[in-house]
Parts: sequence; structure tokens; C-alpha cells
Amino acid sequence: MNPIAAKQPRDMNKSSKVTRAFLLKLELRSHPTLLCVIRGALQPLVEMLGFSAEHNREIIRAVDEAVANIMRHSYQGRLDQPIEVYCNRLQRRTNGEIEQGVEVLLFDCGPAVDTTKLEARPLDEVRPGGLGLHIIRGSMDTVQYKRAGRLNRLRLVKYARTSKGECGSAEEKPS
Amino acid sequence: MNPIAAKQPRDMNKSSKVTRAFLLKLELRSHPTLLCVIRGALQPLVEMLGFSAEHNREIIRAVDEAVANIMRHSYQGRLDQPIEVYCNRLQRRTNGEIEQGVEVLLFDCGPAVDTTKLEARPLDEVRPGGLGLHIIRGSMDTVQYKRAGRLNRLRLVKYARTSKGECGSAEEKPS
Amino acid sequence: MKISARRVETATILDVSGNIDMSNSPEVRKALLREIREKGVTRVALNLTGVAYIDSSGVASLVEGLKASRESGSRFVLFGLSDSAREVLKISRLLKLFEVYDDETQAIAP
Amino acid sequence: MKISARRVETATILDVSGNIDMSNSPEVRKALLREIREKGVTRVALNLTGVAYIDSSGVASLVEGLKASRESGSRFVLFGLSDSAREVLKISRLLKLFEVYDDETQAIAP
Ligand SMILES: Nc1ncnc2c1ncn2[C@@H]1O[C@H](COP(=O)(O)OP(=O)(O)O)[C@@H](O)[C@H]1O
Ligand SMILES: Nc1ncnc2c1ncn2[C@@H]1O[C@H](COP(=O)(O)OP(=O)(O)O)[C@@H](O)[C@H]1O
Repeated sequence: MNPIAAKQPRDMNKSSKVTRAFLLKLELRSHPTLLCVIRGALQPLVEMLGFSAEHNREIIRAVDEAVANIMRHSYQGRLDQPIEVYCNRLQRRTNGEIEQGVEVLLFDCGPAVDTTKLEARPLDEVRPGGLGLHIIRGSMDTVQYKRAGRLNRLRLVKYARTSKGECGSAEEKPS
Repeated sequence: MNPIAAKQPRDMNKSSKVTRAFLLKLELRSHPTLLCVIRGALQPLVEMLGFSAEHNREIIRAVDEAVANIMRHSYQGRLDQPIEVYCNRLQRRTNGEIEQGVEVLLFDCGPAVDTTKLEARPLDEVRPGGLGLHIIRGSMDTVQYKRAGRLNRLRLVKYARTSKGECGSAEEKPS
Repeated sequence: MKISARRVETATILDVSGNIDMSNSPEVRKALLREIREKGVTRVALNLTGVAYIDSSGVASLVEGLKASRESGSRFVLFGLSDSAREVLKISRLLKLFEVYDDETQAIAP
Repeated sequence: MKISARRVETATILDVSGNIDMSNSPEVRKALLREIREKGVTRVALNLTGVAYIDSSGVASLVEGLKASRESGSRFVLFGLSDSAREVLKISRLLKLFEVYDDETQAIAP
């Protein structure tokens, strides 16, 4: 019945150094009151993975904004459309150190995303709206939109920096 | 791949006065560290349905205990077995008043539950353990164990009392 | 999410509790604009002490509040920001645009 | 979940924060039994102020603590219970069995 259910992503095991473990799948409808349910489930999940409190908030924020965009743009405000959220734990080995990561995959059945419209607007102009993509891209290491059959797939990945990286990321970014 | 995925329950639309709306489905493995993820998702969900704070806590507690029992008894502590949680919103009309309710369905692939063992122990003996079923039954209006094909299904239902009922339930139960 | 207004001399304090996201940011926007456009109000202070999370639609409501206050010649200030609220304003490059205070006393000081 | 012990004269206070459920109740049990069986400790007070949720496996750990304290002739007391913690003890008919105090001062008062 649910067109999404059969389409579990099988194309992500290519990268040889990354191991992936299934953590959680959420299925819900495109009703904005359910955004808090996604945040509620993800918060303890990413906490478990050893991210810093700030990185936790970035991941939650990115997923929340991405799901809000599906509700608003992909489904144009319709409240009863299916959304699926997969959370996987990633591990990769870089320079002998193991990095923990999280991968969130979002699926919707809306029309194909027009990727030319996926433009984060310049922030020097002060006006409401147009901040979502900016937040998503600023929060995650990887943000990939892809058409997968009749579905849109958004792939979000973030790794917890190793102790070395942790120092680096604590520095203020120039703004 | 997942034997549960195809088995969405279809046998619950018999009762004519009750309407049911899908709210959320969660899929996870039988790892106790994921209990907090279920609680995190359910908390804002039941809050939305207009239950009192105390009833919210009862629902969360019943689901948490029921999932813990699946992990402990149905899967005997194995950490990688599938569990599915469906949440539906219920509405029923009693004496002209509409009551909001929640239905939580839990599925696992363990061996058939031996229903003769589903005995909440008497509480007059003080010893650790054996409290889960007591808590589940004391928290929900309906607690139904059922074998559904190769799956165990536990159905939990609770209605928010109407204003009249609310008064009644505020009374201390004799203990 | 709950939002309510109280008056302290010529300032209005809007207390919000709960999270602000796409499901309720229109309510926040409405309450903000109503108070900011109210006659005789020189300052509207948004109390975010009880708000753990604000998404970009919530931020958009705050920007609308700011614009309305500039039009009406009043001040719109924020206080009690959580780490998360501060971060979302920062990443949106809006943190410096808002008057942000730690607490109510500072927010309504003359 | 985090648990740590501090000593106040001959009492030990165990501070817990986070939720207690099947994933970590064995840790709570272990810490409780260790402190209760410690020589010279006359009272162990479990500080549940930072614990919103306890499940039945957490309650089982508390019951084990109580039994151990009876064996060793010391006192085991609880304080800072959330509504949820109080409810789960009540539904398990154990609330009256435990010495429960509102705060630390009462919990370690002679
Ligand atoms: N899931 C999506 N499906 C289709 N279009 C999208 C999606 N997400 C973003 N977009 C496009 O990208 C633009 C920028 O998005 P965003 O930065 O979140 O700002 P806003 O949602 O306020 O317009 C949107 O206006 C829309 O055209
Ligand atoms: N999901 C389940 N699958 C199989 N058996 C169960 C399940 N839930 C409960 N039981 C049986 O019911 C008994 C009582 O459960 P409970 O009251 O939760 O206490 P405890 O889990 O501490 O034994 C269990 O010991 C077990 O035999």
C-alpha cells in the first residue's frame, strides 16, 4: 500500500571504508504538528552516538528543516502525504582513527525536486524566509538530493569530529 | 527483507463507532538503548492528542514496559531483532460525546507468547522484578496479546476521559 | 506552544513556552504583530526563556516582528535565548540584527 | 544516565541524572549495592532530582537496594522524586515501603 515501504535504499554500500548500521525508521504523514515527534525521536538517538551537544542540535535542526521543506515544497502544504525517515549509524576509519557518524535519509513521494531551485539565498538581505537550505547545509557534512524512482531522497550525513577535529571545530568561524 | 513490513494490521476496522487515523510508525532493533527513542517520539505525540500530563506518562510507561518485555522475553535479550511500533489516533462517540484515544500496536518476530505465563504477580510480596505487566495493565484501557501469523502483536489502547470521566479518574483508587 | 502577553508600563512582554516550529510560527507572528502595532506600546520584549527550539519559520516571524517595529517606531527586543535559539539566529546571520538581552530586567530597562 | 557518589559525614549521597530504564538499571543497582555495603556508611540517599523517568527495572534496583540496606543494618532513602517516579512506585505498591524525602537536607537529617 505504501509506495515508499518497498524502496529501502540499497545503493549506499558502495563506499568501502564506511560501515553502516540501521538504527531507526520513522513513517509519518506530512503534518507539521509531527515535526516535534521527529525531533523527539532523534534527540536521544544522536545523543547516544557521542556527538557534542552543539552537534546534536545541528543534526536535529537540519532534519527538522529538511522535513519542513518536504511538507512545504514537495507536498505544497498537503497534510496527509507519506514521509519516511531512516537513521543509520556510520563508522569510518580516517588516519587510523574511527569516526562515528549519522546518516539520515528522507523520502517523499512528491514531484521531482527542481534542483535549480535548491538555492540558498544570500543572507545579506534581511527578509523572512529562505533560511532552511542555508541551515541544512551549514549543519551537515553531506546534503544530497536525489530522485530515486518515484521518490525524492535527501541524504544527510554528519560525523562527530575526533578529538583533533573537535579542537578545530571549536574555533569561531569567520563571519 | 523485513518480515514485519508486509504485515500491516488490517483487522482493526471492525468496530463501527471507532474511527482510526494513522499517526506514526517506528521500526527499530531490540536494543535497550533504543527505549529512550520510543519514549522521545511518543511523548510529543500523545501530548498532541489532548491527554492529561498524568495520562501521557501512563501511556509512555506502558509502551516502554511492553517494549522492554519484548526485548527481554520475546527476544531473550538478543539485541538485533526487529520491533515495530504503530501509533494510531482513535475517536469514539459515547453518549453523544467524542472521546480521543490512542492505539499503540507492537509487533515482534519472537516465538509465540505463552499466554499462561502472562501473569502479573501479586504485589504483596516485596521482591525485584515482575512489575511490568502490572504497570501495563494498570495504565491502559485495553491490553491484548495476539499471535498474528509469525508475529506477536500487542495492542494497547487508552482513551482520554471526557470532562465527566476526568473527575471520576481524579479520585484516589483504594489501595 | 503557548504565548501570552503582559504589560509592564509602556512595554509589553510576550511570554512563550514550548518549541516554535512550522506548526505554530504563524501564531507567534500574529501575536508579535498585534502587540507591536498596539497603540502606546513603546517596546515589545519576547521572552524566550521557555523555548528550547526555534526553526527557520520561527526566525522568519521574528524578522517580521523586527520590520513591523521599525515601521511603527517602537523597539522589539528578545531575551532568555537558549543555546539553540542563539545558534539559529547566528547561522542565519541575524543575531547582531536583534536587540538580545539576558533577562527581563535588562530587556525592559529604560 | 550518570551516577556519582559523594560523602556527607556518615551518609553517602548518590546523584543520578538522566532516565533509568532497562538499558542502565544494572549500573544503578551496582552503584547502590556498592555504596550500601560500604563499611561505616550508616545511610545511603539516592538523589533522583535529575531523573524524569524510571521504569520497572529501575524500581527493581531500588528494591534490591532496600533489601541490601536491611541486611547491612543501614538506611536507604530516596529524595527528589519526579511525578513519574512517584507514580511508578505507587502503582507497584512500593511507595510506602521506601523512606521518601523532598530534598537533601531532609534526606540526611539525623
Ligand atoms: N524538499 C523540497 N522540495 C522541493 N523544493 C524544495 C525543497 N526544499 C527546498 N526547496 C526549494 O528551495 C528553496 C529554498 O528553500 P529554503 O532555503 O528552505 O527556504 P524557504 O523554504 O523559506 O523558501 C525553496 O523555496 C524551494 O523552492
Ligand atoms: N512480550 C513478552 N513475550 C513473552 N513473554 C512475556 C512478554 N511479556 C511478559 N511476558 C511473561 O510475563 C511475565 C511477567 O512479566 P512482567 O510483569 O513484565 O515481569 P518481568 O518482566 O520482570 O518478569 C514474564 O516473566 C514473562 O514470562
